This record gives sequence, C-alpha cells and structure tokens, in this order.
Amino acid sequence: MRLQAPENMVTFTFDGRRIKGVPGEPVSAALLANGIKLVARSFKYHRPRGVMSAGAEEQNALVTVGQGAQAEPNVRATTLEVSEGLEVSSQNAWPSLRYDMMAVNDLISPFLAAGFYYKTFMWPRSFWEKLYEPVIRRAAGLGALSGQTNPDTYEKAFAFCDVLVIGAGPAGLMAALTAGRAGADVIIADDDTAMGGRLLRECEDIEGKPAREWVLDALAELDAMPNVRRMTRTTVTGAYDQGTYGALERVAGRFAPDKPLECFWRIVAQRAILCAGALERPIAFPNNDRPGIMMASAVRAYVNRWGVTPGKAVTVFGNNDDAHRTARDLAAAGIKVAAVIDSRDDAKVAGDYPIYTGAQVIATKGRHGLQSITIRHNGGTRMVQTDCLAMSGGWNPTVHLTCHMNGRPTWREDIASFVPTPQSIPGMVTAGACNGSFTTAACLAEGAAVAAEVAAGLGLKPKVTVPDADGTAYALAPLWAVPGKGRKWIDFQNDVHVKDIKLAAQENFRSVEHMKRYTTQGMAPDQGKSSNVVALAVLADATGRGIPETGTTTFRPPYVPVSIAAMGAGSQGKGFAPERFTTSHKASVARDAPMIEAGLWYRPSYFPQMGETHWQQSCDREVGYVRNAVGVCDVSTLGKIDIQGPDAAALLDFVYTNMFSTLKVGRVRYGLMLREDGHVMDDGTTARLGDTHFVMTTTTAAAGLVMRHLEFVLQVLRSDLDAKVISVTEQWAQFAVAGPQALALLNTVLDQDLDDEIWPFMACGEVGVSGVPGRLFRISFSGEHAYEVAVPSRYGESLFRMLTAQAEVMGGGPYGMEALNVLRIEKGFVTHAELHGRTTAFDIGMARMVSAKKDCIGKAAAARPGLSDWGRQQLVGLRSTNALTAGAHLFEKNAAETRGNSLGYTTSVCYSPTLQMHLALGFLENGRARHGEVIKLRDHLRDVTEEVAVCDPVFFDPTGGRARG
Amino acid sequence: MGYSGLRVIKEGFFGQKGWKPVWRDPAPKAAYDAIIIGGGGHGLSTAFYLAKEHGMTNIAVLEKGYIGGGNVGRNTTIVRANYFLPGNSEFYSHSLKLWEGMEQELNYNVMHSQRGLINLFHSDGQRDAFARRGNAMINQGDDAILLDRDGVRDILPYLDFDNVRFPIYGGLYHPRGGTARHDAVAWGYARGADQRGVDIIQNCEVTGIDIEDGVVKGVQTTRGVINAKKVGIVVAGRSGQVAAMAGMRLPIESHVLQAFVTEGLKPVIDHVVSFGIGHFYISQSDKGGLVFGGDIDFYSSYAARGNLPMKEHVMDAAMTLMPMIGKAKVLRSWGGIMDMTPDGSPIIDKTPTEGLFIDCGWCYGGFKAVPGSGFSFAHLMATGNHHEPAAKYRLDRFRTGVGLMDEEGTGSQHNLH
Amino acid sequence: MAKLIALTPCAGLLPVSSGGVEVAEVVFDRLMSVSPFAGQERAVSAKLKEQVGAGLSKINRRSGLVTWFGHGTWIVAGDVALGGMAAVTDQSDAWAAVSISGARATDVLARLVPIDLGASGFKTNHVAKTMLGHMSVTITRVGPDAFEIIVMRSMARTLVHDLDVAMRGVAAR
Amino acid sequence: MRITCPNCGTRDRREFYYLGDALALDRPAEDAGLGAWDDYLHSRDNPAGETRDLWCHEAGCGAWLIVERNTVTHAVHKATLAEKVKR
Repeated sequence: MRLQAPENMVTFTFDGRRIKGVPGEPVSAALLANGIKLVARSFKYHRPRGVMSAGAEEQNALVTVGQGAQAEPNVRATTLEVSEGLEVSSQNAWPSLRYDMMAVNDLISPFLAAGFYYKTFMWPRSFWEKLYEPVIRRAAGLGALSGQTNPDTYEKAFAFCDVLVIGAGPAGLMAALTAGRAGADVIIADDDTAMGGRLLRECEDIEGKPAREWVLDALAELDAMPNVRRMTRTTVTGAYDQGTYGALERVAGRFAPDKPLECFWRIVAQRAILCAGALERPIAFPNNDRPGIMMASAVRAYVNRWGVTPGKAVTVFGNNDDAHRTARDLAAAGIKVAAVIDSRDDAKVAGDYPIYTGAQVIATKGRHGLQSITIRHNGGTRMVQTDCLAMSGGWNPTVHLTCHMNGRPTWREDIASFVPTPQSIPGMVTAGACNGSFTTAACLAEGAAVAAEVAAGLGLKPKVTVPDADGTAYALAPLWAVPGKGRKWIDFQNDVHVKDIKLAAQENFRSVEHMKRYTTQGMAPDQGKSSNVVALAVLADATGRGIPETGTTTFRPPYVPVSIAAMGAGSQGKGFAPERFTTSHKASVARDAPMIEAGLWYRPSYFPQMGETHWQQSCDREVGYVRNAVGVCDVSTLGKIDIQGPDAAALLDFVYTNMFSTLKVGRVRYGLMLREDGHVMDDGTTARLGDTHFVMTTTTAAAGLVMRHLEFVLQVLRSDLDAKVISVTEQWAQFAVAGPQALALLNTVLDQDLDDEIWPFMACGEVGVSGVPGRLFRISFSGEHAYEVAVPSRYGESLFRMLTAQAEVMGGGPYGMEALNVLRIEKGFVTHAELHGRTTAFDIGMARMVSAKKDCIGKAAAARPGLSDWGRQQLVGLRSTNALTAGAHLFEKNAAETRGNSLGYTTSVCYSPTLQMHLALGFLENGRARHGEVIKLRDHLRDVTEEVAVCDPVFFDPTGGRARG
Repeated sequence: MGYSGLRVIKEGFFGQKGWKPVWRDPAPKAAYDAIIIGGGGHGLSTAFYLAKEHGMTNIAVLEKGYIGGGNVGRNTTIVRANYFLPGNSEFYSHSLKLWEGMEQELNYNVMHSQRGLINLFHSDGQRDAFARRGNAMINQGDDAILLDRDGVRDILPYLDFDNVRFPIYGGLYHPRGGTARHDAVAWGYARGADQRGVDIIQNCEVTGIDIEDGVVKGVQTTRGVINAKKVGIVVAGRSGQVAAMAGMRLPIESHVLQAFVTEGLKPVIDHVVSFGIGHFYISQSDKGGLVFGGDIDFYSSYAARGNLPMKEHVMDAAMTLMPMIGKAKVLRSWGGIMDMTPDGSPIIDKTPTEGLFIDCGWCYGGFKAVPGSGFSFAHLMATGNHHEPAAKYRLDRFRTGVGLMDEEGTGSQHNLH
Repeated sequence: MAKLIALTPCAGLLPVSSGGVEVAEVVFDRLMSVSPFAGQERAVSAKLKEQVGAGLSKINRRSGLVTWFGHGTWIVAGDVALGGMAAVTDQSDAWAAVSISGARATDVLARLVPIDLGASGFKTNHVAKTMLGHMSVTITRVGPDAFEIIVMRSMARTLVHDLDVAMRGVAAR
Repeated sequence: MRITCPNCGTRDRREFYYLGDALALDRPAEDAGLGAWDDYLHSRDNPAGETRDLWCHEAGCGAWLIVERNTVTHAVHKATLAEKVKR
C-alpha cells in the first residue's frame, strides 16, 4: 500500500503480472506497495521468502530481470530500479513461485543437515556422475543464465582523485564537503540512486531542518565545486594496493540504446575515507524467514523514503533502542503498530502501542506471508496478529573494505560489533557508522574531522564546521538467537540455521573457517553481510569461546557481486587482444585468402584459385611456384630490430651463440639465441648494414620477447655496452621473393638490375624499389634462390600487388602459410613447432653453433650434463608414402605403444609435392645415429600407424646449391 | 564411525546428536616416529598413507592455523591427468587412480566428479602440441580424445565460435578429468588419518628444525619442542621459510594465484573448460557457482590476495570465449600462495639432512596431486626409496639439467610459468 | 616503371566523431627516432636545435618537433643527421597517429587509458608512454581539449575501434 | 599495485613486466661452475618481507627497474633504473 498516490506511475511485470510502480523506486518497494509478499524461494529448502531489506545486503528478494538473451539472474529487487516495461521474474521455483515442487526439501530437512552430502552418495561408485550429482546440480543454483551471447554493452573506466569518499551518508557528505571546501580533488561514490544514506529514511533534523533538506543543500554545494565529482549508483567493491579501488556503476537509465548497462571503475586515490555506514542484523528465532519479516530499518525506508507501507498491522522486535524508531515512524505515518517486543528487561521506551519488554518472539505463522507471531513474555505466551514484523538485532558496521588487504576487524563489546582496525588499508581512514559511531551527530562530526585530517595531510588548509544534529546514544543488549526449539535462520540465502552451526562445532569444525566451509554460512551471494556476526556469536557460544577469540572469516572483494561482463568489458568478440594487420592484408583478402591468426597478426593461409576445392591443392600449387618459378610472400610479421652503436657487434656476440663481430658489412648471418637456462629461445638472421649498424630478424611469435630480452641485456646485464635497439618491424613491409625466377622478378621492380655477382647469397644492402629507398636481403627460408625485399610500410600494399602481378606473368604468384610451411619442412628448417622451449642446440644439431671463443647468454647452463646427453631426443626427418600426423609418438617397429617405449614424437608434417612423399620432422632418441632405420609412428588420437624411415631433416637439396646458385 | 546414507537417515530422526568429531584435537606428544609439517591436502594425505600403507601411526601433522586452510581450500578444484612429459605423466596418472577410489578409501564423499575436461586449441600448431600430449596420455594408459571444431561445438555449444578473438580449432578432451569438493579432500584425509591414530595438531607453528650432525632430531614449535626421527616438509608457498630453518635455499618463488566464484546458477557448464591461450579455466560447482581462474599475478608475494589487472584479464578471457556468462556475477575472489619451481614441476625428495624430506613446488597444480603426492611422499619417508611414479621429482635436476620437466615450454627459469 | 602508391596507416578508417568528440588521422611525413649514445645527450641536443629548432625535450615532454619517446629515446618529426652521436632510425612508417579532440575527449580516454590525463596534471606538450586498452601508446596533449595518440601502425584499426566504442559510450551518457 | 617509474611517475601494475629477484644482476662468469650457476638461475631466498626485484616498464618507457618492495604487505618503497645500479 502506498501512503499517498504518486503522480507518475509506470508499468512493469512480475512473473507476468502487470504492476504499477514509481520510476526509480526499487522494485521491492513497488512489490510491497502492491501487497506482494512472496517474491522468492530459498536456495536449499525452497522456503517461501519475501523482501527483507531495502539495500544491497538483501538476502531473499533475488529476481531475474529481462527475457531471452538479456535475462539477468540473481538481481536484488531492493536495488533494481522500476522502469517502464521492466520484466521481473521469480527464480528457483517450479512450476511456480507459489507451488514449488522442490519445497519437498523442506519436509525432509531433518536428513539434509549441514554437510550431510559428505557422508553419503558414495555407493555404488559410478552413481555419483550418473545419478546423484545431476540431481543435486539441478536442485542447486538460484537463477539461470540464458546460455546465449550477452547482447548488452558494458564499459570500464579509470578515475583519479586526491580523496575518495566511499558512502554518502551523513559522515560521507560531511567528509566530501570538508575535503572539497579545502580544495582537494574529491570523488564521492555511493551505491544508492540518491545520496544521503541513512538520512533519506530517517525522521531527523539537522541544523533545525529536516535531514533530507540538509542533504539537498549539501549536494547542491558539492555540485557547485568543480573539484568534486559525485558518483551515484556506484558501489566501491574492492580495495587494492597503493590506493587503487574497484567500483561498479549501474548506469542510470537501463537499456537505453548505446548506453552501457554497467561501468567498472578503477579509481586511484591518494587517500580514501570509508563512510560505508552499517547494516542492521537479524535475530535468529524460529521461522524468522517468513515473507513479511523484515529488517526494522528497511521498514522505515519503505515508509519514510518510498511512501510504501509493508503491512497493515506491523510488529517490531528488537534488542536495542533503534528498533523503536520504526514503531514511532509507523505510528506517525498512521500505520497500526500491533506490538513492540524488546528483549531487554530494562528497556525504557514508551509509545501509543503495546510494548513488551523482556520479551521474545518464539514462533511465527503464515506460509506465504506472515499472519501472526507468538511472544514469550512474563513466563507466558501471547499470539499477535501481524502481517509484518520489523526486527533489529543491532548494527554491524560495514567494515568489509578495511579487510580486503587481510586486515582483521576489532571487536567492540559496548556495541557488540566489529569495527575497523586502523591502518588496515594504507591511506584509508574510516568515519561514521562504519566506525561504530551510530548517531547522526557523531557521523557528521567524524566525517568532518577525518576529512580535515586527510586534507591537512595533503598540504591543504581545511576548516571544520559541524552542523547540529541528533546525538542520542544507542543502547543494546545482545540477543543473537532466541532460546528454544525450531529452525532459527541465520544465513537466509544459504538456508543455514542455528542447529547447523552447532552441528559443525559438534563435529569439530570449530574454527570459524571450518564452520563456514562446512555449513556454507556466508557463502551465498550476500557473502554473509548481515548474518556472519550472528553466526559466529552462535559458534562462540557452542564452543565456549568469546566472539573475539572465535574471530571472523575474511571479507574479500568484491563487496557486492560484480558481473563478469562489467569487469571484462570490451573483450567480448575481438576485443580480447589487439588485431595486427599487414600492409598486404586487403590485397590478400581480395584474393579470397583465408586469414589465420599468427600471434596477434593475421596472415594468409593460402590463395585459392578457380577449381580448387581443397587447401592442399592450393598449397601444392604454391609450393610449385617457388620450386619452379617464383613465389611472393609477405614476411613483414617477423620481428625486425635495428641495432646501432659502438658495441652493437659485442651485444650480438653476447646474445647469439655464434659470432657476429666477424660478419662483414653487407652480409647476413643466421643466428641462434638461447635463454639463460641453456634452451633455444629463438633464431633468425641478422644483417650488418654498417660497421656499427645491424638489423636483426626474429620469429613472428618471439618479436616482443626478443626485444625485451635485448633491452634486459643492455640495461641490466651489460650496461657497459653502448648500443641502442629499436623495433623496426612496423617500419618495413617485407616480402620474400623466392624461386628460380626470383632475380628476374625482382629486376622488374628494382631501380637498378642486379645479378649474382653484385648480390650473392647472404648479401644485403640498400636498393631503390620503383623509386623508393628500400632494403634487400638475399636469404632463403625455402631453399630456393630467394630474396627478401623491404620498403617503407606506406608502400607495402602497392609493392605486394606489383610483385604478385609480375610473378603471375612469370608462372608464379603469392604463397601463404601452408606453402611456406611445406617449403621449410622440405628443407628441414625449424620453427616454433621444433623450438618449443624444451629443445637445446644439441637437440637440433646446432651444438657447433655455440662458439667456444666467447661467453653468451645460456652458454653455461647449456653445458649442464643433462642438456647434451646422447640419450636426448634429436631432430630427425621421417619419410613415408602415407600421410603422417604431427604429435604422433615414435616407437621401435614391434614395440608396444606405451610411455616407456616412446622414443620421440613428430612436430611438423606435410605432403611434399616436390618429393612426392609425406615428410615429418620430429625428435627421436639418439636420432642422428639412426638415419636409415625404419621405425613406427603411432597416433592413437587419429588412429594412424605407419612405418617411417629415419633420415636427415634436410629432405631437399641437402647441399644447398639451389639457394646459392 | 562409518558414514552412510542409512546413518544420515538415522541421525535425521535423532536430531544429529550421534555425530562425533571428524578428527580429534590432541595435545602434541614429546616425540613421534615422524612429523609432517603442514596440515594442507598434501600433508594430510601423506599422514594418511604413512598410516595406511606403511603402518606408521605414531606420527603427527603440525598445522600453524587450521587444517586445509591453504591451497587445498582455495583452488579451482580441477582433477586431471593430462601431462605429457615422462615424470609427470606417470605421477598424475597414479594420482588420478587414487582419486577414483578415494571416496571408498576414505569413506568420505569428496564429490569427485569425472565430468570431462576440454583443453581448447586455436591454431594448427597448438593442435599438434595437444596431439603429442594426448598421445602421451594414451601411452600412459589414460584417456584422451582429439576433438575438431564441430566436436567441441557439440559438447560446448555456448562458446563463441564465430566472433572470438582466437578462433576455436578444436580441443583435447580428457573424459576422466573433472572436479572435486576441495575442502572435503582435506577433511576426508584428516578423518582417515585420525582414525588410524595420527595426531592432527592445529594452531601449532613450527619455528625451528633441530638438526645434529646432519641428522634431523625434531622440531621447535609454538607448542614446545617435539622430537621425531623423520620430518617431512609439506608447506607449499611457505616452503622457502621452513627449508631455511634447515639451512636450505630452494629453487622456489612464491606467487599469488587468484580464483573466482560466482553466485549459484542453474546448470550451464557441464565440463571443465580450459582456454590456454587466454589463461582461463572454468567449471561449475555442484552448488551452481561458476568457479574459474587465470594465471598467477606475476610477482613474488605472500599476500594471498590478487590485483585488479589480473582479475580483469580473467574476465576479459571469459567474455571473449563464452560471452553467455557475462551476466553471472563474481561473489568472491581469493588468492593462494603458489610454490613455483623453475620448470613448473614439483619436488619430492630427500634433503641433505638425514631424516628430513621435502615435498614442494606444486606451482598452481597441486590440488589434483593431493593423493599422489601424499602416497609417494609417504613411500619415500617410510622406505627411504623413491616411489616409482614420483621418482623424477628430484631436487638436483636444475643443477644437472637432467630430467627437467617444462610442460609449458616457457623455460626452466623462474617467472616464466 | 610503375610507381609505388603510398597509403597512410589509417586510410579508410578516419575521421570518426560522436558526442562532440572527433578522431582524425595525423600524418607525419618524417619520424626519426633518436637514441643518443653514452655521454652524447648534450651534443645531440645542440645539433638537433640547429637542425629542427628544438633540442632533446625533457622526459615526458614534447618540444617543437621533438618528442620524448621512452627510456633514452626521442622521436623527431623531421630529418636529422647526427652521424655517430646517436642511433638514428627511420620510423616514418612505423606508427599510426591520430588526434582526438572535443570537450569530452578526456572522458573518452578515461575509458581506455590507465593514467590521469586531467588538465591540471597533464598539460599541453606533456607526453605519456602508457597503454590504451591492450596496446602500448604514446599520448601527447596538444591543446586544451585535444590529444595526439601514437600506436603501432599495424594496430591502427584496433585503435580506431576502441576509441569509437568509448566515444559512443560517453555520448550515450 | 602501483610502482613509481623514475621516468614516468606512478603507474599501474598492468604496465609492468616482472622478472624476479634482482640477483639476476650478478651474473656469474662463464666458468663459475655448476653450483654457482645453479644458485644464480634457481636458488632463491624467496623472502616473506622485504625484497628487491627486477621489473620492466614494458608498456611505458621501456626502462628496466630495480624495485624494493614487501612481499607480504605489497608496499612498494622505491624503484631505480637498473642501468644506474652500481655493481
């Protein structure tokens, strides 16, 4: 029911039923206004549940929002804003919320005590996966994901400030005002739709005017300060090192086009002031979970802030003075207060309604909505008709963020609560209710004082002025669980009750962590925000220890659940990693080449032609281009590093196993690079362009790694070397031109014709390419007469088109990764398939390349006995007339295919159109001594068994005459 | 006291009053035949197998906090035997067999669920590397199936096959891979050990190791001196500190690995899915929470809490691979302290001190090793001989370079794994 | 002989605008990286002053045609000749450069860049080597509401895409 | 975690690459022997507390840094350019 008829109402649906609500109010308020008490089913026993709170701590009222792919499960109805057309549904109930079959669990609950599942479902063994687990899984879980791609937009952002104020209640507003007035850059963040915190729900005065007016004035002042940024609907979710905070913003105006649903903020603050307030805690009494039983402060929020009355005859049950506020406010609003039950004998309270002191609620009735409660009072019992019970077990300061760096809160006996331990988070101070200071006057004063301290610490000159407000002390006598029989719920979300915790203690799960893990207390979506303290008080009682001695579990981020989409915003689809495109990308795509990932790059797999139906046909043709005419391939993705300086050659001698200081200007040499652990890191060619100028190439995959490695050597290991390295990978578009016609093709684009005399094998230098200054390297990764020609990237696409067009005239054309791979396998050149991080120079037959004349990275470690043992698996070639597979294992011909018998494995395979047979590279124990032998290749996964002949890995043109000629 | 469905029903009728403590809380004795330092999964399983397989019951497990409070209680619960290098292959194969009989062996339901694990690959080269792995698994007698893209689509239809940054080429399917209820493993071994007479001593921190003439004599603890003929160090991330008490420097760096859990959701992910290229792996617990993790935070740390960039990276990977989980919400993230070795494989060995043994270096893969590690370490401690499946986990392999087990191929140096 | 045709890194991608923020390509004809050899910084600076009118800028700063470009490295938007005093490398084609301007340009970049680009701390001609999304970038403030962003040439498309998404998000607020 | 790069100022951890213990600076001679190389490559103090390690501001200025920090609290005390460290 609403106290007054609102003006602008919109319509939304709950389980298909059309409901009127006020835009911006929480869905929970609209449901209550429409008399809807039953909104959810509990996790384990499927008990009927209603709205319990008016904030982010809500335990019961979790709903699903939206339909189809947009459906979002487990949304708290208490923080979900009403908007036109919003579709809200209940969850975890079948066939309907009202008649839920799984409620049978509640009937058999005596057999489902904490941890029962550890003790059964063990026989027969195979039934776990087949029967028990599927049944348990189907019963478990709250809401459901749609299983479809999330269609909504999310965002991430960074923000920076001097002072981050977390929470905008009285303490937070005062802190922001004080710091802002002093000139600090302030961000004030609050999870509510409006700032003011507790003041929005209380009937109090500040400076002689209603608190809510004071809030509006404060907000106006903050908005007028350019150095203050207000962030509403923004929950600070985690505290991280060096003043970094995570925060989740629910962007206003859900589902507007282009607008993100949520934004995950990374806020960096020099200082933070935590003003997170406090959460009211429930009392454990039998059947305290019926729809209609709510937190006392939540009842005030619905009445005072949202103008909604949650019941017609409300009862209040508390152990502290604060509970009586609810009774007073209800009476003032003209709502019937059926009874006020205060567990304290000595409570001094008055009101125009029945008050029972020294009394307790011992029973409740009403399955789908509270109908009555039973009170124990003066040795007797009394039943009271009521449809709403407001309970208050006292307040828990919201200390969570102060524990995110493993800090432990401190127990304060006088308020029976944990408060933050100072300095738990470097740079963070606390003020107000989260600090255990519950009165408005104390909150305002602390907020101002703490902010002044913080501002002064930043070198500013703050002034402190504190408005007048209510400072009436808050008194409480702890009551955690009402004595007697019946199930008294503590963790409403995970259906943990007092007996579960006692059972845990009985079975020696006495550590608070064991109790939590055994009973699942505090592990539900609310992470025990309201229930943990009650639970550990019950545990302390059961184990005969005090609460401080029992200790708490650790609060960990995030403070409220954070959607994966928000924290992973931008990565859906291609956004996970940058895409890198070569200059020839468009031209390759225009030739219908499938583009495949090579690290972050895209490279053409092959260039299909009319009539070709299988990649192998294209590949064979492209291999033929290179072997018989000329092929063109974009090799720009290989790393290129410019190395200059007086010690450039010394640097290369140190990072390569072989000598580079002896390399002549205008020549290229192959180099092998080790990690310091003695294994091969990368290989490539390095060209000497001048006396003190080299350009190194790396493999595509290792380009970044090698660059960092060189900087490491120069800055850390050998800062005595005067040399500079810079990547020129992107500067040059580089193309391999390979095949018998390579020189002829090249001469069609070069400004001056070349021949073998001027440009022999392994020569390099500068050339004019169609009027553009370029570079030419006579190197070959195919074993053919070949060059790599480079031009500044702006001309890359143009040169690629020119070269491929000319190649086609000569009976050749472009070739892709597939052909490139076949060409290099035929020649026994290794790539990352062979250099997989575990191979040594010895393994690939390059032990000779480790120069004895100098030290180099990895040389000492490579000399360890295990790295050059003859029993190691060595690179070999394998031939067969039938197709082979990579990743197959190698065995003696008649050996059983077991681990102990495995002698090696294959790394790369191809069909060689040149040799017209199937080839493989692989590693074989003592392989170099076994050339000519026949062994067995076995691939269990693809069911391939072949006899293969072991041979030298260089299958084609072993003398290298073609490349040199 | 035996556990059974019947017993659960009986106790249901009688208000659960008959359940006894799952393990006792004895005071430490002055001396034991053997002491295990560390009451985590590996320490408790070592104690269990010492008692069960070798009849050593006059032994104690010393735990500085509460048992199972380390990595066994903060991981992503994955159980698998999909290693390919000799040394690892036979060890994890043995460990998985122990998992398969664990519930009956312990009379404790650890909810070991062999729901199948799929390692995705995203290029021809990765496929071939996984083929080598899968073939090694079958050589070992374990199970592996190579799925192509359509094969993956059949069992994981919710992955993004059309727009993902690194397209899915296929997956290596390990049907016997799965998950288990992590805490229960610690409790189950504790119960089993306790029933065989092992003293499990919580809140007992070891502060020194007594060594005379190169022979171990016992340990000093916050609860007094305890003598022992044999001492086993099984303390994961704290290995460096405890080994230092015996004058050792280990090839170990401690790093934080984060893990995450969402709220309970109706069944949506039925397998364990591993997205290696994005360093992301996920499964759904029986309670419905999505449990997932990523790579280590990449700096040595004992803080047991993670940083934001790695959290974001994990969520980024989730969103590109399976954008249907975007609306699931992370409830909690935590960090375990991983004892990282240079080559990413563990150590189960004697130390230079006679009677002092060490079991460490499990990196971020220790959970699935809990039974195998305990079994093999118990064998070593009891007999003085290496247990065959764990015989290659030698401390000196880094010095000699013999038998390095670098499964990832990133190098046998620190901080490359 | 046919002539080679030059294409700029962002050809066909820019300009784009949304919510009053515009992204346009910045074309540099010459970009030379300069890394002075040991002990040569002063000499290099003097020489540069002669050749391009500005010496080596301070770290994190741009001065005329000279922009600090990382540890021990500057990039000069013009021809330089420093024979033997510094490693000089032609980078004219290595980078894609864009400008982003408009009243909410800072808000757009706050979606992508992990540093504070606010006007109070990051003034005109201030330079930051940092990240934008998953990419390494160099950001220079070139005016009250304008920045220049330099990224690897091959990543031009991702840069434009990331900026475009952020711009539309800001515009929708 | 945030680290103050001597060139760039305080930056988020995501811009940095971590290498490990700063003992990497003290590279043994080629012939120092297996033991010395084993210590250098593998053995670590692995302190729970103050440590000194190597980082690279990879996504920033590219400088290699020696960072003094605490492995338990994650406090970062100081970062200096590796090339300026005397040895």
